[in-house]
Amino acid sequence: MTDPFVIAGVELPSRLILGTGGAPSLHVIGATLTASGAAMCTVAMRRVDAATDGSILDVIDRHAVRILPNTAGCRTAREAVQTAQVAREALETDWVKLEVVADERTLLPDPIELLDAAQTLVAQGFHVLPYTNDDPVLARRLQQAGCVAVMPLGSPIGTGLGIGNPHNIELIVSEATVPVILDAGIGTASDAALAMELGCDAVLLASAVTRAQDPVAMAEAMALAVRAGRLARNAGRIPKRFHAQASSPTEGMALL
Amino acid sequence: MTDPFVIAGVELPSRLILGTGGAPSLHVIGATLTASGAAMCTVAMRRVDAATDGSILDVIDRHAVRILPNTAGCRTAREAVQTAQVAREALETDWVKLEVVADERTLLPDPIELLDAAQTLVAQGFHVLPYTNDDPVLARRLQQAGCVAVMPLGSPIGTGLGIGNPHNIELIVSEATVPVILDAGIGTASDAALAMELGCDAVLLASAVTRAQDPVAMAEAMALAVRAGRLARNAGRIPKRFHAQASSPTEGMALL
Amino acid sequence: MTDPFVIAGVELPSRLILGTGGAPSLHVIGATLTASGAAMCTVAMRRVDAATDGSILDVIDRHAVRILPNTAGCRTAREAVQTAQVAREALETDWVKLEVVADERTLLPDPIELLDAAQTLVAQGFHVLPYTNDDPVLARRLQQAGCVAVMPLGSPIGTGLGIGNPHNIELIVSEATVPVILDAGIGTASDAALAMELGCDAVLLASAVTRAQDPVAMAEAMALAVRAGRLARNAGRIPKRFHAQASSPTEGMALL
Amino acid sequence: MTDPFVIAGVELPSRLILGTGGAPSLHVIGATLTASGAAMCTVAMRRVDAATDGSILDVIDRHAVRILPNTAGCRTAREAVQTAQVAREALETDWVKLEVVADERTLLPDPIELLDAAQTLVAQGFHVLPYTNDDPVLARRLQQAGCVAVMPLGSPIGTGLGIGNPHNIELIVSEATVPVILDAGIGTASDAALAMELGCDAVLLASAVTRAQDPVAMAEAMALAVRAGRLARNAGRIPKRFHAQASSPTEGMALL
Amino acid sequence: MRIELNGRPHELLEGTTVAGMITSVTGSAHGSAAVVDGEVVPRSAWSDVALREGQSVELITAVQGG
Amino acid sequence: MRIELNGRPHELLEGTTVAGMITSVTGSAHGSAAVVDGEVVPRSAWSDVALREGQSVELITAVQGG
Amino acid sequence: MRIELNGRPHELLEGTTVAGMITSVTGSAHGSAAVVDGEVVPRSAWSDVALREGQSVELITAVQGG
Amino acid sequence: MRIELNGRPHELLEGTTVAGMITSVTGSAHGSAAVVDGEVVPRSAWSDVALREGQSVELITAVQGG
Repeated sequence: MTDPFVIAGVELPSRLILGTGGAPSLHVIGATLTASGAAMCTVAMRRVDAATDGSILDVIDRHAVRILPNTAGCRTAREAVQTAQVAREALETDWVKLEVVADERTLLPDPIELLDAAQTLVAQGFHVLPYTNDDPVLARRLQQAGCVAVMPLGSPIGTGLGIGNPHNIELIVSEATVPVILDAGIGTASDAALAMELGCDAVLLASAVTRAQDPVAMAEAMALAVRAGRLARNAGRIPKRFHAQASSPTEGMALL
Repeated sequence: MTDPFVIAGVELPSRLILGTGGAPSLHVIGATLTASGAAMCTVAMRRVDAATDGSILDVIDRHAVRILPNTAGCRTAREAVQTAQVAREALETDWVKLEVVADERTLLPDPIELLDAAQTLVAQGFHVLPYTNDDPVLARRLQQAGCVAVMPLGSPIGTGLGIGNPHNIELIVSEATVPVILDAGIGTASDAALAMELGCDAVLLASAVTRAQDPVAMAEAMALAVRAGRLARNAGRIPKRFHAQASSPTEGMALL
Repeated sequence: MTDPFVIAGVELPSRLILGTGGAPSLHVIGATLTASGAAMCTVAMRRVDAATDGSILDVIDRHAVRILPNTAGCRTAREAVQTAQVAREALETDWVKLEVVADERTLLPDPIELLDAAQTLVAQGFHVLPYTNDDPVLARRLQQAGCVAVMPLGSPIGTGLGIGNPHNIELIVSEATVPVILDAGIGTASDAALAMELGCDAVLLASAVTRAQDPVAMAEAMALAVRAGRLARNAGRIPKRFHAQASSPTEGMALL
Repeated sequence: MTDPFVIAGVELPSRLILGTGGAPSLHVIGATLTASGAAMCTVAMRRVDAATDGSILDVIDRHAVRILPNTAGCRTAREAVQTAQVAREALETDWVKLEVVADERTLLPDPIELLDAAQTLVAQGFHVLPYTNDDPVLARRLQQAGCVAVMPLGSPIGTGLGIGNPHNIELIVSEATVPVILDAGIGTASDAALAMELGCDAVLLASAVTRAQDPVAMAEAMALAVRAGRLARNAGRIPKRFHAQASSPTEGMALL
Repeated sequence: MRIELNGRPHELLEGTTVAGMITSVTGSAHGSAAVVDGEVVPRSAWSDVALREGQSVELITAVQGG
Repeated sequence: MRIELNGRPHELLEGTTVAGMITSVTGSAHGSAAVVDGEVVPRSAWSDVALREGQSVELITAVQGG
Repeated sequence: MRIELNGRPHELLEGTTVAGMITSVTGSAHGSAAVVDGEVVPRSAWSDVALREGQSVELITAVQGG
Repeated sequence: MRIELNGRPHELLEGTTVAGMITSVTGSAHGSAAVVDGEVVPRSAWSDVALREGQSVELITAVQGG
């Protein structure tokens, strides 16, 4: 069965997108990219620092993974728009993971600033992938604004709390006209599988891999989990039943 | 990393065990065995029926999968012991999945009869893998009786309700001296991954695959999920946090 | 212990607020108001209909319950503002439950229109109690706009799904500067108790009572549950533990 | 509506049973008995200790609460039977809360010893209320043995984890022929309400009250929660729905 | 004089005020309010505002809801 | 000679052993086993045990299950 | 006469009955009971059963618990 | 000529273009971009825009994140 994953007309080779933040070294990032077979990875935009050894860009180039700059750290639409513009010039891509967060403690998106930034960036020709909360209405508004995907959170960034509200994710999926990418909150493989089973098209995660005790093993786990969840979604799971149903035949019992 | 799965001194090539009940045809069983790479599969013992076309045994032989007869349908220790003896003579194996259920509606194990049968069969030289409830005390008793694995349920057979009480599974795992195999209740891939993340050594499932709309795709999903969950368990997941933790650096922000 | 519940300087005699929609008759509403001891009840604003027998207003008057008009049915800030203005003239109260929903299927609030309407109404001197989603950022924004309470949902209106995301409710409570009222989604008494245990100051519910098989009994159940949850919150519950802790002494055992 | 709670032909005035272990003083026990209006309270049987000031028995006498001795601390059927016999002579009651636990770490009941002890005690004329796990089959066996109630756990004693497996409690309730009393694991009021909503006839709890920061307030909370849950169960809750259902009328909207 | 009241034609005497219209339709000065040609009329102005031929009036009250 | 096989009458030649019966019914010595009058017959004894008139035999094999 | 009471030596007058021992130790005939050499003594027999030198007695009462 | 680069004083030759500055600081024309006095300079204009004394420049690149 072919089951291509396409964003904005571009087919991506995997339904797993890796964030690169939190990893202990560039070497580990490279190894997790290999182990995960990730389609794309995110980077943040920061001041050039002469003291830094090596560049994440070299690692990404070597692994032939698509780059997705984010606007992490931005609190207003204005900052986020300008960060996206800088990223476009620096990295020569008009794809952007749009983040506009409201505070340090929750890192939750500010719905008003986020929608405003999305509208502005779409008008400037960007392909916008917004990191949003799990509100189906905001997800719809972002799609109406022309975003090429919506990326609702499972739970706040870095918490590892998994998918706090599966019902909302199902509502978003049920009416989505662009890919839905579960972004943030994934803690372990079963969370990623569940995201796919709820109907998400892909999963984006960073801390779950980069901060695991063994990031490379967890990267492989996530790759398998995303595939497992996607296959299970498409395979049509059995319904939940209150009472049991035998899996061995009830006829043909011997008289013992 | 080598991570062998061993029961009673026998290394099995996969941590997934398939039940074969509920499949629409022998052909589908064969295809799910291939897709899942299962280590072992269960069969029930029933009267020879001349009207039957083909045999599950031929399918199992062709796939070189280890066979695990069960005592499904038995309500008493006596019936279960005799069924195990018949299976040993018929299939030339002394491994048995011991099932002694209490009623049709729940198919839950009867703890008294189960322990009694386990003790008898161990004394007769069987390698006993009991299907048990999720009671840590009964699991301990079964281990003390000499069972070579314990197979607690996630939820009742065929319900697809997943793992109803993860706390009990964790308690069983925390003190187990033999492999713990999650048996019954799995509905979808994330359930199987979760079982492994809780520390189970393997997963046994039937209906989730055989009764899925696309059994072969679901078989593959389960194989991936079990591997994902095992890797994630060993990789050391991130702790759960109440508040967020940034995955992008907070230093080096440009003044925009 | 005194534990007054105050909104906008007004002390209310109960932490339960009833919606009156969905009840089979005005008589039942009266009986549920009595049984629940509700502090306040909501009404919707609709065209005068000469064919209607009796008025909800008479019932509310008789029970000496504070009235809280809502803007149910409004889809835009403009409609909601005008509905609030009409309600103020009709009912001579400047309190309003502000609802601006995005669609019929989910009845979820539209965050953009909601915040816009709240800002306008606060500027016009209203005491605004907005029905909002469970996004902590939007709740904060509404407080900054001058709302006298925030009313996050547990789950969508009328679903009875309870509190879908307790983590979000806890985040909202943890930084709230005005009362937090859990509004929508309550299905049964334990949901209401849980809302209070999470730190909400009150609960607003309609369908759970008005559409129960026995609305009056459920009204009493909810009143008790809200009190139970509030007391439990203040009483300081025991922490959750992974292992058991005996409640009978381990010393002084007889030798039997 | 009358809704009497009857065990073994004795009508009890409340559906809440308190354990007295873990309380900081006899004075607090007295106050929690008053605040909870408990029908009955449990005591453990231990060696007479001359150094002890005051007696739990005086407190219980003063509050005119029925006494229920337990067999806490017993590990075998033999010990439990003898403890029950001692309690009968000491307290002049043939009611006994039968506990036979398997280990200190989980305090979970040993199913084999428990059933054995129950059978023996019933034969000796006791009214046996067994503390059991949440296995529907063991609950059935205990009823068949003649127990006058079954008391499944929500989760292990003192953990405050609430009801780990509501499905099992529902299965037990659905076929019970004697009262079902949720015993152990309750942490807060909503847990107690949920137990009643699942169909339990009563709740037994100790640590949740005695070890709360304010035991007396928690005792009152539990009393309210048990009543709330019972009323809600009988009132017939609304069904859970995936989509929203408006509680305000959709007709009669003004044109604004 | 004819106005549109809640979407239907409605006859009024010339010079009827908002106060008069509300009382005549609902029997009370309490519990309802009017929107005339899209403007909410403040209660304090009800006696001063006369309705005019052809105006569109929404007369609104509280019903069960919420 | 008539026995009861899996609950139904079944004709056998006098002196038929368990091994013979199994092979004749299933076509193979593998994959099935017999319980004769409530006793499981060990595979090692199949060729030695002759069936007798009126015995009740359960002939059991593996089927999909579990 | 010396018995062992709850694991410790305890002096009693010759001929002390279970009833006497319980009353003397606890001050009451209510709320406690005794196990003598592993046997629970029924309340109805307390006045008839005399304790003997060297017996092991568990004297048990209700405490907070459960 | 002195500009402010990422918040610190930085010396440049007169007439240095954005392209020149980026290459001299980072060693590459790829992977970074500049904001000059609050305006993002398009890559296509880098060679045309000369920096001037006192300008404030943010030089930005990709780092691990997100």
